[in-house]
Amino acid sequence: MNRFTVTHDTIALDAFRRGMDDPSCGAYVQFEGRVRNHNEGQPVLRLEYEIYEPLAVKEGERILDEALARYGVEKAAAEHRGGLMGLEEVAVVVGVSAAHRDEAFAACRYIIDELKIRLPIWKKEHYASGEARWVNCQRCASAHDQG
Amino acid sequence: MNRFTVTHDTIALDAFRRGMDDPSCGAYVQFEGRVRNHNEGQPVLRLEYEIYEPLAVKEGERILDEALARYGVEKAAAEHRGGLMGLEEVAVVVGVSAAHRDEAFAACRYIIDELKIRLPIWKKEHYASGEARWVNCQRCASAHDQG
Amino acid sequence: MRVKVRYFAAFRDDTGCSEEFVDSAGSTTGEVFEQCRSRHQGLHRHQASMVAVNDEMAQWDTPLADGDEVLFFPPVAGG
Amino acid sequence: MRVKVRYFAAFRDDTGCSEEFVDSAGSTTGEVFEQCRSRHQGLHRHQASMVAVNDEMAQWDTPLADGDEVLFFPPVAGG
Repeated sequence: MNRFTVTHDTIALDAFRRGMDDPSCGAYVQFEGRVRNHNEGQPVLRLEYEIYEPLAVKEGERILDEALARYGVEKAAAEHRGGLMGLEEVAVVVGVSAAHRDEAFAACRYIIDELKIRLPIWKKEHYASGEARWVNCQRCASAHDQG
Repeated sequence: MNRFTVTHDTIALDAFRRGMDDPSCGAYVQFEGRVRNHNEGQPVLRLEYEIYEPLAVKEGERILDEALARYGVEKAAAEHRGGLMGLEEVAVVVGVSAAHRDEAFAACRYIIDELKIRLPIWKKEHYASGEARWVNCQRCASAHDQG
Repeated sequence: MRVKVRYFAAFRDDTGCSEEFVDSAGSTTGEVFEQCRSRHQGLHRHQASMVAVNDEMAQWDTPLADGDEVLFFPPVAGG
Repeated sequence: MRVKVRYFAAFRDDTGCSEEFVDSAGSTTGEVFEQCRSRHQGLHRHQASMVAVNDEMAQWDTPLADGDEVLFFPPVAGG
């Protein structure tokens, strides 16, 4: 059973959450990354995610395993959408079930932070101006180039 | 429009989340407190929440306002269920929409922590043994009595 | 001074009572609680107990007026 | 040594190419990247660029063997 999945359709949030039920868990935390209508002052019309799936899935599963081991949570899963999507659509969802909320919050945060920096996934923003641009994380953009 | 609500039926999670959509927000964090099948080693069959609604709603709205002001998030809401409920049912849900995930996680965590200690809501656990017991937070139980 | 007192959750079990009227010589929430304790043997004020007056959270030294409604809350569910 | 090189996202735009074969005198991922740079003027190795070999994440000094598939990843979306 894959717990990290890639889809090119609308993420089925209801099915995702049903898969996270666990009778031993008193806490569930879910994070959703959605397409927002602006970035750095520019109006955004839609987003496009390119995903190199074989490695994204492998590394995604690894991150989920790390979260289970590190925080002792019961269940962790994530799904990332690829391709074009419009405003307010969900690009990525992360869910964690745990006995208590401390570890559920911590593990959910860990997973989304690691997914964002370790997975071969690239984001292209399409602006109202008609332009489109690949977007890197700000930390990376501000670092010096090596060559 | 009330953003903190009390219900005595199943919490309508889909409607709750739909109410949190915001085109300016790239991050959504949701916490769900569910009935788990054990507490301190005892098998639990169901939970009962007693809520003093007039004050719970007033104080709940205050906590949501605090979260909006403190973390600068766009939307925050919560719903608490009262009465009897079975295993895996959702007793409380908190949702926060924000431009970025840092403040969405922080605000969601703040809200559930404050709801748990400031709202006039009491929990009774019904055990497999047939017994039932009012449950206090462990911090409170371990503190000395005053009289 | 006559106030209405309401007990919730474990306090209702401890007193066998959900509400009652109290004629009090005391003038604060804490003094009225002590008077209720003398009436109901099982009632104890745990550290995390809370009190409200007329649907607003209050302190244990909040002054009361005739006709006030005083709500005694045992420790909440918390964690 | 002949390896297959694949470019993703901005790297594909920079090179105008999604994959190509490279006959390389070099022996590491970093050396092959330098060779590709000399072929494609627009290609730059930003600090957060990543490299994978045969669908496993690798380093810029990972040794290559004939027939390997080398994947060049520009900085990911992050934040």
